[in-house]
Amino acid sequence: MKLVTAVVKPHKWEEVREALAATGIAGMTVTEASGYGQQKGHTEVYRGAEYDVSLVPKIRLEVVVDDADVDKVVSTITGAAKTGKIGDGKVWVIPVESVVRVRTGETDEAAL
Amino acid sequence: MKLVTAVVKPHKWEEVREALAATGIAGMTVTEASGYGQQKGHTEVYRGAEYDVSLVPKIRLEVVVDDADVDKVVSTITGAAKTGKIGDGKVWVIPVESVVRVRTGETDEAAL
Amino acid sequence: MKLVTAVVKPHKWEEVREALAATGIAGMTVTEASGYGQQKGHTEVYRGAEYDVSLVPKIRLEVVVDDADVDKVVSTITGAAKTGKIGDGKVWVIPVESVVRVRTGETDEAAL
Amino acid sequence: MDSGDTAWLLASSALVLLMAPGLAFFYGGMVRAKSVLNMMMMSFIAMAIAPVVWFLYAYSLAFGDDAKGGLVGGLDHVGLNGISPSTLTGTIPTYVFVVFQLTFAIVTIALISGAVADRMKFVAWALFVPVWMTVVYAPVAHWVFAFDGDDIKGGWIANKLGALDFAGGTVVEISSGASALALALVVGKRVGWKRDPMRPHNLPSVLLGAGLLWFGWIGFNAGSALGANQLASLALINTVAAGAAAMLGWLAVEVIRDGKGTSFGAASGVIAGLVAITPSCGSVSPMGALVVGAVAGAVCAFAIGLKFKLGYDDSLDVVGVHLVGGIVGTLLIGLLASNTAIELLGFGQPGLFYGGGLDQLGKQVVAAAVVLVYAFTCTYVIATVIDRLIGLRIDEEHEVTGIDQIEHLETAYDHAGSTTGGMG
Amino acid sequence: MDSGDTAWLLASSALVLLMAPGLAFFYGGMVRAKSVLNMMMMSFIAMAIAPVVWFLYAYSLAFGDDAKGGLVGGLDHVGLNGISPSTLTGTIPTYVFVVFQLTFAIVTIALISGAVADRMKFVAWALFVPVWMTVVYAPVAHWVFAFDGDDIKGGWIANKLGALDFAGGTVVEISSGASALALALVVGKRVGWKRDPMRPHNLPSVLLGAGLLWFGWIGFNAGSALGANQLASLALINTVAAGAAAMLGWLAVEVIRDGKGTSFGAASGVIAGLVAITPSCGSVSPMGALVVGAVAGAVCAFAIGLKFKLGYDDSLDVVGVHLVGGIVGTLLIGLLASNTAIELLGFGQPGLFYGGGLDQLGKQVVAAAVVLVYAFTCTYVIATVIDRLIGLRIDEEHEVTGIDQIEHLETAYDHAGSTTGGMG
Amino acid sequence: MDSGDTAWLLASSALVLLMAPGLAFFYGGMVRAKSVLNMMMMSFIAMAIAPVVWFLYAYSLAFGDDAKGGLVGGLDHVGLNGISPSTLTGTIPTYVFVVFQLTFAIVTIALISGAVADRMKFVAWALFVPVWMTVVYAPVAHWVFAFDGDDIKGGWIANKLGALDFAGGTVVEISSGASALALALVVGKRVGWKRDPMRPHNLPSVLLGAGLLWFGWIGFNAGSALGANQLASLALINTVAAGAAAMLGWLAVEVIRDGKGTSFGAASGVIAGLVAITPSCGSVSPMGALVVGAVAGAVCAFAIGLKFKLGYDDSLDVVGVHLVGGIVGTLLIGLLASNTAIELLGFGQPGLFYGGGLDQLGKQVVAAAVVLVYAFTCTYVIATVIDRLIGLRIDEEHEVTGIDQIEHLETAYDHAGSTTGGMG
Ligand SMILES: Nc1ncnc2c1ncn2[C@@H]1O[C@H](COP(=O)(O)OP(=O)(O)O)[C@@H](O)[C@H]1O
Ligand SMILES: Nc1ncnc2c1ncn2[C@@H]1O[C@H](COP(=O)(O)OP(=O)(O)O)[C@@H](O)[C@H]1O
Ligand SMILES: Nc1ncnc2c1ncn2[C@@H]1O[C@H](COP(=O)(O)OP(=O)(O)O)[C@@H](O)[C@H]1O
Repeated sequence: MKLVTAVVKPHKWEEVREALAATGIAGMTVTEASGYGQQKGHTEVYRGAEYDVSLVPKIRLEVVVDDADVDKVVSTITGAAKTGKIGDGKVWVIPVESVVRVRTGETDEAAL
Repeated sequence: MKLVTAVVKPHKWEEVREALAATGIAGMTVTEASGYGQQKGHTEVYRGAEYDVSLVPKIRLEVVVDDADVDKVVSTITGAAKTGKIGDGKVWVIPVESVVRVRTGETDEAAL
Repeated sequence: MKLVTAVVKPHKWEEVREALAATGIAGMTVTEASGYGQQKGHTEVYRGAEYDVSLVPKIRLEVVVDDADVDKVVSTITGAAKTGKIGDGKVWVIPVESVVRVRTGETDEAAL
Repeated sequence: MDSGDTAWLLASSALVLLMAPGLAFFYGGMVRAKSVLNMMMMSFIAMAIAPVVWFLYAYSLAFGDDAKGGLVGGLDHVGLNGISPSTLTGTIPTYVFVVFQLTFAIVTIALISGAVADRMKFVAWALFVPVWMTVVYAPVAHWVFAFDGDDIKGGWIANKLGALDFAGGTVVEISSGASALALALVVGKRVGWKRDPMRPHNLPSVLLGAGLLWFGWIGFNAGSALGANQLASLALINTVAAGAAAMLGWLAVEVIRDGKGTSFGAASGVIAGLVAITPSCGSVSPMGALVVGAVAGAVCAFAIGLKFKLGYDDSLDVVGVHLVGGIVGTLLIGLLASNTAIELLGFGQPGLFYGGGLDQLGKQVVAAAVVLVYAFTCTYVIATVIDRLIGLRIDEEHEVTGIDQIEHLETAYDHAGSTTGGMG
Repeated sequence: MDSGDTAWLLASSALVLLMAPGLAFFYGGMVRAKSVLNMMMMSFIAMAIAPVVWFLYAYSLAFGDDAKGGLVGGLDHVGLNGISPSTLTGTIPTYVFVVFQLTFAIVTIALISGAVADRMKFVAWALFVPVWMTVVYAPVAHWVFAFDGDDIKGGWIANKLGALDFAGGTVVEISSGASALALALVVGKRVGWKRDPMRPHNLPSVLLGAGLLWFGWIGFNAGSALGANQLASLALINTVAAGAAAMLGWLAVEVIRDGKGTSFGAASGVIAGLVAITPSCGSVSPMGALVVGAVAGAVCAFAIGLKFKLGYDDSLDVVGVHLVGGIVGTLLIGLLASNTAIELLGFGQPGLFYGGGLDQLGKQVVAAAVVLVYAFTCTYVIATVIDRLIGLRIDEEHEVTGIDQIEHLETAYDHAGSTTGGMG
Repeated sequence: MDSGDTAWLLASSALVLLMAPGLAFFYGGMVRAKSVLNMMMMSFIAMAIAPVVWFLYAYSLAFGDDAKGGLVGGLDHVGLNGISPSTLTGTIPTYVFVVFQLTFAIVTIALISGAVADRMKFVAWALFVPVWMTVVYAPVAHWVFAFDGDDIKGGWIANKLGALDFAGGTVVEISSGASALALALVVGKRVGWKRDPMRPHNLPSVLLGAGLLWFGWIGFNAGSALGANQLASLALINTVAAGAAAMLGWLAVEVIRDGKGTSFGAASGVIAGLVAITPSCGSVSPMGALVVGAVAGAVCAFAIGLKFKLGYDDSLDVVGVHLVGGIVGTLLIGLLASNTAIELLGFGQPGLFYGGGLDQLGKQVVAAAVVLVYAFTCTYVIATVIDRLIGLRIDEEHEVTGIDQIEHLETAYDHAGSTTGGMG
């Protein structure tokens, strides 16, 4: 199995979730994150002094999938998250050695 | 070494932490996360319009461990986090190539 | 490529970001996390009853890098995050099989 | 001068002044975290601009000796000319009266801002405020609040038509509600409207805001008696009765429709009731006030649904609560005005249910209709002109990012790392 | 009618009305983020139901001409029958008196809700409110607050027994505290009680709430003089003195016991002192008020520990603060009532320390005991009956999830992505 | 006794009392989430300690019969000795006057705390409060607020010098501002000052706090007329005018300098205007008040930049707003005091622009200068002594961790898991 991690724009995340659901992806884990990259943050003023907020809000999602589903999942995410503007985010794939479903103790494929 | 990532129910996390401590796990990193899966979220009403909050709160924890400890850690977590109800969460294991302890520069096993 | 994950003290994170930028690291993803380890949390009092807040605030950052840059990145982070006091944090490296840049569909090295 | 009456009006002025920050908190909690500052600033800037305009000339337009046909006051009090600490209005110093009336203007303008949450250029709003106050508020206040005196002529609704509006159901509620509708139409919908829930980011703020508004409203209504007298006591009890009954009315609708009552509904219900009792608190009995409140609460709970059907984005339901609630309260006077209250007031007729016939109701309808149409039309024109001149809206992309960052170079909260204790 | 007295009572009514939202904020900050809305709604629904009940009949039960033996008022004022804007109570319009007294009822009921945070069915609470008000509040208010007049008979504690309770130490504090205990016992403990800290989710709200309560309490106590007079001035200074001394008393206990003083302790201390001075603010000197406050603050700081020993989950310490504080204040009158104050009041005896002997203390004990037992018993029965009928509690699982989602279909906050600026 | 005047002063006392919690919220929102509780506690402990000190002896030092040369009051009213509910001050009960004046002391002390946010030992602050009140506040209040009576002598500034300070520009604003500067200098800079932005963690709190302060300030200024009279009406209208104009003045500076106006600037501007009108609200016309406000708003917007140039960490800009604003308002009296107002006051001369020459201005300069120097010097000494004795600051590491955890064993918020709804 693989762990697909994606960092996307917050207002795109709903679409990503729906697209994944459509392809039958049963679950995922989501965290609020902040991104740093080519997309610049914004500038705030406090007592007349400007300072940069270098980070931009992102949604980070993790999906553990069968090897077979990796490409489908990656392309689904990239498809749904794309706006074409800088800051759309990244998706990366990592090998997973084993997975367990806490409730049942089922492992690997069965745990997803 | 391996990275054990677990997603569990918030009110179970204290027990998980204690169980791990009991087995001598020195440390871990915790993040607040939201989960999506078979466990459904809840419905809220706003101005008479219903909408689904598809995500459920979860605690996500990461533990880097020696290869030898992996099974113990995984079973400890699953044991402590289990309620038997849908939404208990997942635990997955990923290979880690190296670890460094920032304070001392110690690496690998010594860094844990 | 590799995924370098680092857990550092909040007030050190700015320096880490600047140090990485200096070495030409284009981007990273940051999440607020809580750490548990040798560094103890603090004690609070509520209605006269003491209770321990076992967790300490940390910043968790993820950087996907070329294999070639791994050592540089790891040493840069450890260098910038170090205070020498307990709780400075950890850095670990994980293999990444592929990366995609959502905006362009570029993959791997080109996606960073 | 009566020191007791003056004491109450001093206190009432403070109470109504607090309504603007209260409203800012009430509205601020309703929007998303990325636009709460702008939402609050729309009320605060009204607190800054309105006093200057009011003292310079708007007070004179509203309460100066009638210039022509009961339509607008003259310029005799420009710059508060001719008024000194020793000048009296009834039994209180005129300066207190000037401030008390000013606070009404502030609240009225601030109310409108709820219709254009998250998306209006701040400079456009800052321009809208003085213009609207001059073109809409001052004249309408003259029509309704300026009564003929021995040596001074007032407005047509108060004196010629003889409609009853004790504390501003037309001037404050209908005019702000109708203007909110016009402004919302010209400004247009928020990005993602109907698609995203855009739910309140902080409901406790909404509830506290509602509480502060109810508190201030006691000065608003009971202060409108311009003294610590019998009429004030009637306005007081009716204000409490209507707010309470309206909360029940609104929650009842929710329980029946959604199964449970929401905190947002409770807060909105109170306001709906206070809106409806504003014109009628001087002319109905406490039992009548319970009816006014219950009706207003239930009606407004449905009215806020209109925007989805008719397709205008009145973001915080100024129309559903203030326009509709204002109409309900203004018209119900025609049915529920009690003989005792009318006697005490010294003018007007009892309502239909008190044997007064349809006469008063007719006058109420005219007053409500004229103010509605006038406010809507003027605001529509003002907004369109400002749009042509400098544009009313921020960019779509900026709106998605959050108006606070763009228009105020700030973000409301910075709780980084502060909640860790929570998991321990 | 005296316009000055009326002005002060109008202002006082507004001040005490604000106490309910203030309490909602105070209590709301104390619970976990998942149940803050329900906590606040319990106060708000009291603001909605109590006025209706009060105007319809409860006012009459409390202040109508005595029906029998000083136990309860008659039905002569049902529907506020026989009261018009021109009716007076002392030097103020009766409508103002009706509202002022109503606000006391609202606060008293809202106080009870703190004992059952996070777990009580909202419909059960909404049913409890009117029943409790009818069975407990109205009669007790009659006993203590209804004084004999020329043509009207009042309650037994005020007129026959002659216990002193200026602003409601028995009616408000002891009755709410004793009822809170009964309700907490019947409802049962929260899931995870004693295991989880369940610490306040927003302490700044608690502090602001305490500030709003102190502010409102000035109307509560000084307004109870029913005029802007000497007695009001005494109540005012004592209210400030006791709140201050109690904060010091509570913090002193914390510093000695825990090493530091907490903000939660400061907020709780103020309230403890205000509770204790409520009955006594009209009968002690400012120096006496400092003593009352200091004692109350210190005693209550310990009293809140009781629940852990005795094992009842009075979630927000209504018992430790209001029942205990109310008893402290009511009894201390027997020791500290000063000659000057007693003279001014025109009845009662000076306290033991002022050479008045034990006479007054005895009366205070009787009043406190009777009200405590009556409120506790009635509430226990009412709660048990409601539990049988519709159940008092939500499911355990729902409680863990959070009552806001379940009972109000809402969650309080949505700060998604709003704090990013923080890390920059 | 006049019941109307008493009613207004009772209400004013409540209003000013609310300013301390309002300030706590205003200041609390400005600091980082890790030190909000300590920030609020510095105001709350002032509410606890000041009343005790005031009633025990400080009131006597301020308003007792002059002891020597108009420098300090005697001890005749120690323990409020010689004052009973029937004692009058002018037309109101003395107890009310005592409390009203006390609330000024509370606010003044609380203001100082803004200069030492995030880093001062709480015990050191708790020690500073009573000492400062005794050494600085009480005497200065005597100089400025204690007027000669038939059988009582007052302070030198009020009676000998004849400077005009209606509600405390010197006593409250200049003394708190100068003391804040001294304290900030002795305590030293925060860790990371100038490096980290240390931006406000909750701006909506700051805005609500500003609203509550404006509300309370009406009691502060109009209450200083000690009655519901013509002077109160003048103070009322000027207070509203100056707050509004100052918000515009401050925002104008921001718009010109930064391109946009911030919500923090709006809140700060209001306060700057209220500060400046505090001394002058009884001696300028409403048009003059607009000028006072506009000038104060613009000047203070620049003044807050000073600390970065001069290198002292006056964390929440007490110097830039209160010292500078207080000076602006005190001196402008010398230019803008109007003939009508002066007549009404019954003493002082009209300002330069009203043909009164430079005479009054000179007196204003002397009063401002003497109070500034006296407050600064005494505070510097007091702070240095306390530092020697017990140390003023917490450890650097603790400061980085957050003072709330260290000094109060609490953290302000626990929103764990409460915002999930947000993403849905
Ligand atoms: N090397 C990296 N490692 C991890 N996350 C990254 C990396 N580079 C970018 N990101 C994440 O992707 C987001 C978008 O990247 P950015 O360079 O801003 O735009 P784009 O991906 O469109 O070129 C960033 O905000 C950050 O969260
Ligand atoms: N494929 C997945 N990848 C990552 N996390 C997952 C995945 N499936 C489920 N999860 C996480 O596990 C949690 C529990 O899963 P769920 O299907 O709801 O219940 P259960 O694990 O008991 O079958 C989810 O809320 C989510 O956080
Ligand atoms: N085994 C582990 N797996 C994941 N994260 C860890 C592990 N051990 C420690 N950490 C993270 O590193 C942080 C610092 O570790 P700690 O033991 O407190 O200090 P140090 O690293 O200086 O020895 C912890 O707060 C936690 O976030």
